[in-house]
Amino acid sequence: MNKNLAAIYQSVVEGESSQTAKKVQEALDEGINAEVILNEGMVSAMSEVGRLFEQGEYFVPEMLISARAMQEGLSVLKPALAKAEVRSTGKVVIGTVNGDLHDIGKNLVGMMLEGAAFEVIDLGTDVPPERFVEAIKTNGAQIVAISALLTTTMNNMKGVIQAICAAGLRKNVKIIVGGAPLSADFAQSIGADGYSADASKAVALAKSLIA
Amino acid sequence: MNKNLAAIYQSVVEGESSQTAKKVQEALDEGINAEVILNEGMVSAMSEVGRLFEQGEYFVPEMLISARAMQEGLSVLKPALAKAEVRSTGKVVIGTVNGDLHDIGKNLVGMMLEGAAFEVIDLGTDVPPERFVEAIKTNGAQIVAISALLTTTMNNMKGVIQAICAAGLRKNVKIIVGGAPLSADFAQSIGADGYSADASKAVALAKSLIA
Amino acid sequence: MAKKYQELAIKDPTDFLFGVSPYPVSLKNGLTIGGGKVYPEINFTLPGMGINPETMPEVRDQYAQMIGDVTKRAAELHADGFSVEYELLPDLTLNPEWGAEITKLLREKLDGLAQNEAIKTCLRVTPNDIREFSRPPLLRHGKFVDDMFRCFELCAQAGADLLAIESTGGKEIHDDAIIKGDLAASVFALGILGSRDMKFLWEKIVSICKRYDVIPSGDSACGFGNTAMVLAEQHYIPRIWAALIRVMTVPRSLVAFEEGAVGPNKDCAYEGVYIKAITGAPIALEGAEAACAHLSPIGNIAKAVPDLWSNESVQNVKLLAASAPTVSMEQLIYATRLMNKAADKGKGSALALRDLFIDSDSAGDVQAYILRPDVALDLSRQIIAEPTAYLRTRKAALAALDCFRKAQEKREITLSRVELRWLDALSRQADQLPDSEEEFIAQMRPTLDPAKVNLSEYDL
Amino acid sequence: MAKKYQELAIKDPTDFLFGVSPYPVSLKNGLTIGGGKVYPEINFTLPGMGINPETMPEVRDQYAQMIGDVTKRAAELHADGFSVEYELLPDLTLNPEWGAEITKLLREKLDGLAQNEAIKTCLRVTPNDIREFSRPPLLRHGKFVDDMFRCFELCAQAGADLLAIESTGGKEIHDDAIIKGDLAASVFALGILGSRDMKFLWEKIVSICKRYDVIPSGDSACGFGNTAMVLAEQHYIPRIWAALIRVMTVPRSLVAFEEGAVGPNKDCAYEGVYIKAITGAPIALEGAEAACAHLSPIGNIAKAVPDLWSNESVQNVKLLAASAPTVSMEQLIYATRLMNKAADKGKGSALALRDLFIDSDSAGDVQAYILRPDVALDLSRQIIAEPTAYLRTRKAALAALDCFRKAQEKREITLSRVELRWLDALSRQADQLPDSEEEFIAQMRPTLDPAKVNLSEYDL
Ligand SMILES: [Zn+2]
Ligand SMILES: [Zn+2]
Ligand SMILES: [Zn+2]
Repeated sequence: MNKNLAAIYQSVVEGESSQTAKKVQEALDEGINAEVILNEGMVSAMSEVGRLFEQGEYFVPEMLISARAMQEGLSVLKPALAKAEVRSTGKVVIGTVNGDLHDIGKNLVGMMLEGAAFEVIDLGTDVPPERFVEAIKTNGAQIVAISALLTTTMNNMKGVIQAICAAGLRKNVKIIVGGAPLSADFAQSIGADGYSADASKAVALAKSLIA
Repeated sequence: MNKNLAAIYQSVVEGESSQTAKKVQEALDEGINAEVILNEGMVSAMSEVGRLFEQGEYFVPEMLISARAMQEGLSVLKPALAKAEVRSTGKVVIGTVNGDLHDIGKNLVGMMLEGAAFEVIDLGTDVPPERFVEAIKTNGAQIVAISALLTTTMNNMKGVIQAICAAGLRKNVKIIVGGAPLSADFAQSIGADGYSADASKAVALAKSLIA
Repeated sequence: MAKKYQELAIKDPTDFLFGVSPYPVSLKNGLTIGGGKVYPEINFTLPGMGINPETMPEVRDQYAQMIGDVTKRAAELHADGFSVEYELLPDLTLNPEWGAEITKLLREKLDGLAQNEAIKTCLRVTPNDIREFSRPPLLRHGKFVDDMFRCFELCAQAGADLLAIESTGGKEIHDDAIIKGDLAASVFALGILGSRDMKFLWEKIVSICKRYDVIPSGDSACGFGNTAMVLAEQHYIPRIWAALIRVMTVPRSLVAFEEGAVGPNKDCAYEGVYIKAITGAPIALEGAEAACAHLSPIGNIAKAVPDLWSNESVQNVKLLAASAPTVSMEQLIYATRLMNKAADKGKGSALALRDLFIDSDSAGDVQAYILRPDVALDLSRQIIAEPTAYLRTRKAALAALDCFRKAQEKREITLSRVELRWLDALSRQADQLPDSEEEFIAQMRPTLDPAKVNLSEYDL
Repeated sequence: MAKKYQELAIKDPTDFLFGVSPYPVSLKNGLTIGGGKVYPEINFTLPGMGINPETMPEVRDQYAQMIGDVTKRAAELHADGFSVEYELLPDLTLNPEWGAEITKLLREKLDGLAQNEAIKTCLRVTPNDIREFSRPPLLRHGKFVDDMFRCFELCAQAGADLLAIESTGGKEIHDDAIIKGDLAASVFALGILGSRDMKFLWEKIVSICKRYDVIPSGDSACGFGNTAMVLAEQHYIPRIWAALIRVMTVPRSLVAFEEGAVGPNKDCAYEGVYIKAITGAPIALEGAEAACAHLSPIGNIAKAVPDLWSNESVQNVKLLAASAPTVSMEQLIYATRLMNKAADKGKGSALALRDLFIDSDSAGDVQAYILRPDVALDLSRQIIAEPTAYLRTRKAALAALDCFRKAQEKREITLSRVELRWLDALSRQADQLPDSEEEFIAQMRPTLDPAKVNLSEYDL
């Protein structure tokens, strides 16, 4: 591998933000293709980070630092990428249903998705159905991820899905759901496309649905 | 209360079969109306037995002995009753669904219903839907009681209900269900009219449905 | 060829303790049951769903998910070993290939766990006694009998470590005996019918086990003793009657061991306490952590002498924390950790904990009282002094009733007025049981409905 | 007016024991918590369903069914007392009349039980902290604040014996701090924001309690410490970080007692072990029997010092035996029976059982280790030697990290290589915490997003 690409890879894995930015600039200056920098330098580094997480070597805090390093690198890369017309893995609208204030599970999923190069639009918590619909429209999202942590709010997910249907957007998006009181059965019963029992499995689920 | 009626009442409560038969005959000979003998002598005695059971003074074995005493009395009373055209509380077809061999819960319900003067047609265990349908037709039952003790057979209850619907008998009967893995929710979801969490509550349920 | 138990394997109550049995059972992987430690035995079952060719993929997924969940949690909590009991649902026994397929699936997952986490496990496979699908039951021939034995064979080949069953010979009579409070019918069902069927059945099971090098573990009088316990819990029958039935199941369940079973006996077989005393084989039991499957008055005292500690069974439903099987696994691990920690500290410490388990429950319910190690030893001694299953069952009844009466006098239990009335009534019934088995059979014969029971299936 | 804790209420580890607390709490009905016995505290919640005017009849039915089920089982198992925690769902707090209506329904059922079965009970009512429905949270004024306090008042009037809350001041910062491994932000959220909000909140709650003659019981740092524990259980954050957060929640939760709370502290507040050491108030805790609500590495050790023993919460779903609340009730009764039986036999016996609970878990996970009574006493002593909430939280961090390091050296715990790397990293962060609270606030201020946190709600 090119020396600069290797350095980018390394700095993302180790979560060195400024180093990543610097090395991306050097690679661009050297004439390396932006898409190559993205994929071989950064996306593959984030895969390695994922592997380290699976192995128990990294925890979420380390993943976050790596993800931030990748963001820094991306901001340098963006202008060059725009020309090369590169797609993100996909756009995801994410939020916790109305009536529910639980944040952290949703944040973890968002973070994991970003790590896998998804573009994530986070609507926060206590999100009414209309706001999901609006965000899908505005952002042209391919995936909607809905979270609920309470037995009394899990049924509100159905309302979100109905609103998406009513807006005629159901065929445009895959809907994934998660949260402690849910089960795969429940997800199916409300018409979701997928269910993930924990945040770390949400990425694989999202990828499989838009593959 | 008439001395003979009191003796009938007493002998049913104490489960003295031959005494009951004897006293019923004496009461008839004395010219007491058959329906009065039935209601004031025996049905009210069985209510007392039910009360003793609720209080923890009687157990099921004692109830069974009293029920048998009542049956003995009834067999003496039957000819006279036939003339008087007395209705039983109701006719119940009861059975355990196909694939399920559990007997005892169903038997208890049957026994409790008989104690409350229902006429019970017991189809046994592992009963296919057709046999429930046939028994409803043949006997003109007002109630069908279906039992299941396994998570793998509880869904067969739905098949029984569908068969009853398909045979055009749904409006003729009330359907009650019971068994360990069931819940009120489940009962509702398969279209039953009622659910009883235990045998001793099945009588009140059955009565309420045909009231 | 059958073994005869004429003296107790455990004689001293202070040698009667959780985790230790005179004749431990060792698996090929080195896991030893009854050798000093109590291991969890987890059991799980499908949520409400049918089993048929269309649903079989989902059935497989369910079992894969359940075994995945429990092995994951066991590894996270550093369990050093555990057993899985796979109790086949009727449909999985009626279709032995399906039953064996699930056995294989479980086996592979457990082998993976052994490899990745160095956790030693045991797989107990318990086919369903489908012989009662014939009514009256055909116990010795016919399609159901053939399929059931084929299921044993296929599951043995598919990787079972232990084979077990909850057999039902005599149950066709006993259900009514329970709800009628009919002691003679209960004795007949257990001491004559059940015991004869056990002899036939276990000879076969043991020979299948020999053929496939699998361990014949034991039987459970669940359909007798636990049916009674659950009915007593619902106030349908007196507790004293349920306790009496429990003791009367001992001779019947002992037959499996006479025919070559070696333990660990089945979790739901509370008569296992007596079986352990008599045979020295390790046993599984269940209590507080099995409340998901049945409520009971013996949640703590059942912890006094088990070698495996079980949750009985739980459906794969979702609770707030995790799947119900995961929750059960965690609870079993904590329960056994406590016992093993006590054992680590020495026998005195283990006995002290055992006595807390005992004293928690034994005075509160006669069904708990008869699980007291000293009581079980005393009654076991009296039972095995008799030569035949019938006479042992009769002795079980007489000795237990006598024991209840003395316990009440010593104020070790408190029977209500109503229970005392039943004690007298049951004693009157017991006193009428004849010495002669033939005489007893002759007495009982006319009371039996041939539509319900087929005596020829019992060589009668 | 606020109380200052400067020395430990419990000084000797051998006085630190389940069921006994220096300052027991007695209810009007005579039930005493912390007076020698551990009582079950059962908690239950709705199955998956919404709460709105149309579903309220069903909500009522559900609660009636759940309280009916658990009281029935408690009576059948001869419980001599128990507590019910009714934790209001957000919708039941947002509509205080609904919340109070359910309180009344529970009260009436418990009063009936007292009358018919002579079982003494306690009703703990825990409104939801709905103030975070504003984002950033409005903690001191506005509709949500008003409704929440009205809910406390209405529930007090409707028959609560105890009032409690799991308050969330500072959580808007702390969630991120957990997943970023940001020690300073965690200290800021707990030692500055959380503690200030606790002071405001508990002054109000205590005054409501005085007005209605109800007991102000305590708060739980559930949203902080248990969020971390659950994330550690899922391998998202290091266990050592979760353990550290737990110790750092102590000064924050102590504020409730400084303001007049008297216990029993909330079940899910594992910092309660420290609260009991410091204040002498009785506490509720939860462990193995709460696996239905959350898995944990502390299922046995949590039984070392509780005065109430809880299942945390379970939905009203059906298990094979009975409803899940019934199953929980049975399990709690057996768990507490064991502890009380040990206590009956004398303090030596109780301490021996306590030590089995401790030794079961304490070496296996650092989160368990910090619940060791001796460890909790040592750390508590160091924490309260400091004068302010901030300095106490800083000390909690420093002392806990030091404690982890020594425990590793003494081989009382075994930290993995990765955990040790984190131990070093967290120590580096802790060492940079300034002495001066003002300086610390000044440092933190620029890092805060005003869209997330409103510092004026904390008088900052
Ligand atoms: Zn069983
Ligand atoms: Zn909590
Ligand atoms: Zn709680």
